[in-house]
Amino acid sequence: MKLAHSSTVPVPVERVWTVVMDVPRAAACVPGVSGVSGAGEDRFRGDLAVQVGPVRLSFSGEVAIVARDDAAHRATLRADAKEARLGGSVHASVEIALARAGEGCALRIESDLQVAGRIGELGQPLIQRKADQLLREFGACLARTAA
Amino acid sequence: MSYAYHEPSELDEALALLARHGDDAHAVAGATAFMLLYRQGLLRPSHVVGLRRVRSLGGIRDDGGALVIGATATHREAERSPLVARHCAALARAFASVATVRVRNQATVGGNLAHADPAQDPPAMLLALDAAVTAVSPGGTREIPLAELFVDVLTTSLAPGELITAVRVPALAPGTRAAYVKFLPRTADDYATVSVAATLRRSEDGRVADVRVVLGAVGPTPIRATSAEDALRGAAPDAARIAEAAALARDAADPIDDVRGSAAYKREMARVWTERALRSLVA
Amino acid sequence: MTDVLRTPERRVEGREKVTGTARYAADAAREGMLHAAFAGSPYPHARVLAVDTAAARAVPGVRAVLTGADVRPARFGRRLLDWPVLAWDRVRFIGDRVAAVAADTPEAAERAAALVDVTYEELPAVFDMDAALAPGAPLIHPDAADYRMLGVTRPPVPHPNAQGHQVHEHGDPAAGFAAAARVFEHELALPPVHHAYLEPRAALVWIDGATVHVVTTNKAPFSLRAQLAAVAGVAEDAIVVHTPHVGGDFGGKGLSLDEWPLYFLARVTGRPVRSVLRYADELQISNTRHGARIRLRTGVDRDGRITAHEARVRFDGGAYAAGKPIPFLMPGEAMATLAGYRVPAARVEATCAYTNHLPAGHDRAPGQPQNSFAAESHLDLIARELGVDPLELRERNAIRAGDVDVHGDEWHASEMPRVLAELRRASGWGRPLPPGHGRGVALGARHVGRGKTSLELTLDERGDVVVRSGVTDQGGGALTMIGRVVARELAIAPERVRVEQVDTARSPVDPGVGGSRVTMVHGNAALDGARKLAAARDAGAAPPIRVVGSADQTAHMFGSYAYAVEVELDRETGAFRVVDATLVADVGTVINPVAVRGQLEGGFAFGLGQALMEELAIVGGRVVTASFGEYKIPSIADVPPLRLVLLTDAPGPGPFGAKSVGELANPAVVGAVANAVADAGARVLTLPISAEKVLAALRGGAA
Amino acid sequence: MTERLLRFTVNGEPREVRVADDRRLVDVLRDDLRLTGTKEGCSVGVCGVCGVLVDGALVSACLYPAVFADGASITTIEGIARGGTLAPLQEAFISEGGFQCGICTPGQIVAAAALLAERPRPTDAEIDEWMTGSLCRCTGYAGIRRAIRKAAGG
Repeated sequence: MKLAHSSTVPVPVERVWTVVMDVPRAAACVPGVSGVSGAGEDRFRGDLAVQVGPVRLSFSGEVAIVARDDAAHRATLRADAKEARLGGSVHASVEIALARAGEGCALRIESDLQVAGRIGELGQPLIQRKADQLLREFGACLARTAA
Repeated sequence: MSYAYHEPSELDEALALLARHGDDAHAVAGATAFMLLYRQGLLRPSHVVGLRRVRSLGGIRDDGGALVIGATATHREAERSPLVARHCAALARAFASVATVRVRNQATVGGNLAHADPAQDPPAMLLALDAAVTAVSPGGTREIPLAELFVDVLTTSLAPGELITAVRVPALAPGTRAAYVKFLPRTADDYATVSVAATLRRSEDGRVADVRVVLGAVGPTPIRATSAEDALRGAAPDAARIAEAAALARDAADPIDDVRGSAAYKREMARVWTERALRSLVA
Repeated sequence: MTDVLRTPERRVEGREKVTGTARYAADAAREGMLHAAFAGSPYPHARVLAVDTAAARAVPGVRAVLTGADVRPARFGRRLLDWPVLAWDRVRFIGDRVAAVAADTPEAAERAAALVDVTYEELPAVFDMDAALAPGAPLIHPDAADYRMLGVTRPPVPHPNAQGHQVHEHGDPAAGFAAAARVFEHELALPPVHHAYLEPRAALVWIDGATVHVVTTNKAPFSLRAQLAAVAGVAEDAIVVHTPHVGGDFGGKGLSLDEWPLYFLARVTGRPVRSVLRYADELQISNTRHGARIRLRTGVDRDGRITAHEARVRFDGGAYAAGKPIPFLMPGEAMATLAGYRVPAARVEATCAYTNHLPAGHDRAPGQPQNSFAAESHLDLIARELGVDPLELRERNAIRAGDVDVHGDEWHASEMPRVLAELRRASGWGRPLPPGHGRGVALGARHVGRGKTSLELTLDERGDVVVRSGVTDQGGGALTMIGRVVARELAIAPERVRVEQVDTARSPVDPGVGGSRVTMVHGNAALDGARKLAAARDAGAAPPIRVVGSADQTAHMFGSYAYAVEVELDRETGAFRVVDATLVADVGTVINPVAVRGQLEGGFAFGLGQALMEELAIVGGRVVTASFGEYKIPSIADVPPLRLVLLTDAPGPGPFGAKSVGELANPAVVGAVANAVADAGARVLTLPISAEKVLAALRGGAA
Repeated sequence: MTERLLRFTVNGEPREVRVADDRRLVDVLRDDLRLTGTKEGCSVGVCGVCGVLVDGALVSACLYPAVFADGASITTIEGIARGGTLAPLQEAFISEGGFQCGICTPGQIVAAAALLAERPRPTDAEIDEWMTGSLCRCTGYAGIRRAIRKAAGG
């Protein structure tokens, strides 16, 4: 499923870009993320805990920066994580684009998310709502962190 | 990997079990939603506390004009209860609209509310009727209005270890009419694409004295369309005013795209079905 | 005695089925039986780099964990063996299996399967049929040249991502288009749908000495036996396939999925191994009806008579062609783009593409609902453009004796004009409709079944008969039909004929159920056997008399039918209901009247589901309708009564003049409903005809 | 693993079975008691092929915790016929074409039996409403409607 989030931050583009490209710091903006550490050049390992009502899922996996253009302030991230207990997994391609917006910065995040295995059978509406919520909170937090 | 099943006959015992096992425990009544999530592997409690033998949680009664439905009353009991029908025929219809007779024989009124699935029928209707649940925990008893119970998809404001014991539907002011409509464009046994629960009371001059409009299946929780209500309150509910209110209900909806329709279509259907529900109340 | 055929049949398996004693594959169990579970790919297209099974093996109760490396190079399929039993180098759709577990309990097997750790390298995936067939598209089967094909040589294909490709031309299409007064062109599309039988696939495999036993939901046991022999490298006579009752098939259960890994698991564990597919997997990995995109171009003369026809058909074959039994690796009626009409000149090109979707296979009248939806919508659009009544346009173009059809074949007889005349009468065509209502028509033609089989008949001292057949009964009433044919021929009561369905070791080779074949082929074999018994009896042979009845039905003949459907449309929501439906069907002599009616009523509901709500929604390769909560099929409250008119006086090639009905009634429903909705104001060019699409069309948008 | 001894009656016969606490009624019936007349289809409570009666109430055995059945009286398809004689409903399913493949038939008949117990003369609308949860892919439901009407004396 495709998700998108846009927001404007009253912070210069470069400063937001620094935060975004500092993956452990940026990842801390996703609610439920913990233990992010480097796993090679532009690769990071970490855990994600997601709760939907009584359902608690814990993923562990990797995030990699697969493309970055520091001049244009655009990057593509790839996240793959497994929920070992259930045999499910999530796979996301995340495109982040920053642009100057007056004194501030326009932030746009587009994500293409796949949820595989048992979790994905739960009901796409539920997953979509949760993913959308995570993305929104991520965007808001990035803005706060950069400011 | 199985869990230990407990079936206390007293409420205190149930609360104590839940308190003792904390996150490892899950309370069930009819257990329909639990079984689905458990079989899917999404819930893995070590202890399951069954509430069906707790006598104080069952039954349907009149409490000085208010309708009190015990948490473990099944949907089937509620849909067939003369008390429920007398209190509000639309409420009985909402209970009768849930899934199929097999599910209604098993699933309970309290369990349904605790499950907090926004696509279900009773939450929207009960919210329109200004109902509240009675919740009990070792710390005591409190009333939670439905507007505050539903927080997000499958998420309520119940504290860990807190249980719904009953839902209380206040007496309807004389002259109040209620409607529940459910849009099922695919099959008769589908979840609603959108549902609308509404109540309306007119004063002697024909103006709207009170109105509540709740949208189901088009948001993370049932959504109270307060702007639509405001547009009607105090007004003469003619066709134009109802259309205006319905258009505001469209804007209140917060649906997502899925196999039941695009978000835009569901918003538009929220408008159409709100208009239909309101028209039926002033006809 | 009175003619057997004049009294309604009593199903031979009726008592079992209404008392719960009828046995199905999932009911089979054996001492020491293990349970299987599988690990599938989370990616639509990826290389398998490594598979780590250590954690899975450590789960208590696990007896075996197999991966692609253990089964390589075993691939399965009904014709083309292109689907790896377990993927060893590459996965091609989400759910493609990479590991199989056998454990003491289903729960342990499931838990272990979840712990199989696979390292993948994702590859570019292709989901669109045209994109898959474009130059430079990612190749889904780079090693296709090495694949085996059962029985025949694989026909050439124009692109490595093509499963099958066919071109037909007859007459002079260019001249026909030049002579046309008007030429119309439309494109229509359909998503994949599922058979939605209510019995998920199940299988139990055990190896007893040198003999492999399989209890299965497969509806063609001898075909499964041949495939398993090829996959496992075992002689056919060392395999016994047992087929209990099959709980719905609709073509889907011609392809086996679990039997292959179960065979390998049974071999390594030495134990019986069973699996029952979770319904979520039915909807995510089993062979669906092909999604399709169909472009039709037709020229008509001033009176609306077809002068030339051109069609380009694309089918989404998914990741494997394994589910297709015909050598061209296409849905059976891929080329029938104007079935039931006179088509003096045509060029039809159809291609079935490999994509990274779940594999498509055969589903009740394969290819026909797709082509019928396109053709019947197309003709309706033409009728409206020309200002001709849609039924009238069909009457002008309906195929008659001596005419050539879309395949270029001449029909020596045709009931189509009579079917349409009867439809006009029985449906009250032309009667004024209430506001908001619309009426639609669609016709269809389906060949009767062909093929050959044998069965064994024994006449005992009391004059009773026992028939043994290898045919499965997936609900069509095969065994009852066989018994009634024998009873009628011998002029005895049907209760005196016992029909036994036996395993592959005890029956002559049988083609199984499918292709609307059973009444034609098995019925004629039963008739042949009954005649032989009668001849032997009359010649004074002493009972028990044992004969083999055989049939080789080669006659090429069609059954014709047409629907008129009335809908009531809610113009504010786009929702609509079918409020009236008439089906006129040319069925020949009726042998099982209860079953014939049931097949037609069931076919109507089956088509109605496809028209109204069924869609395997796939997003990025993932099926998002993975349960009956999301993938909806009609319930009793969604199916209106059907007015049924049977034409029984035009004999077919079956026993006593019977024709086929199993796949007769479902294909044309989609077009009839689409046309009725269009008549009410909303032309929808893609299935399903959802309320949302109808509303968009009512408001003048694209649908 | 927590287990317990369940005691209940199935089709009038007292039964005892030791089960894990998380076992479903459908598994107990099919695997432990080998009453395979009750089928499993969708496993999510939608299709109705696992329909059984617990103390007279129709439920989906695939969603029903076996522990709930302790002390209950269960009726499955195997208990619909009495003393080897088919119930009128069963006869009607045969004569009216209420089934083809038969996989949904146990659930259909049990559901219809529950309907007729509650409403001996159901209207067509009542039949449709009650039977909406019992899916059939073969018959198009016409034969099922005819069978229920006939069994109800209609």
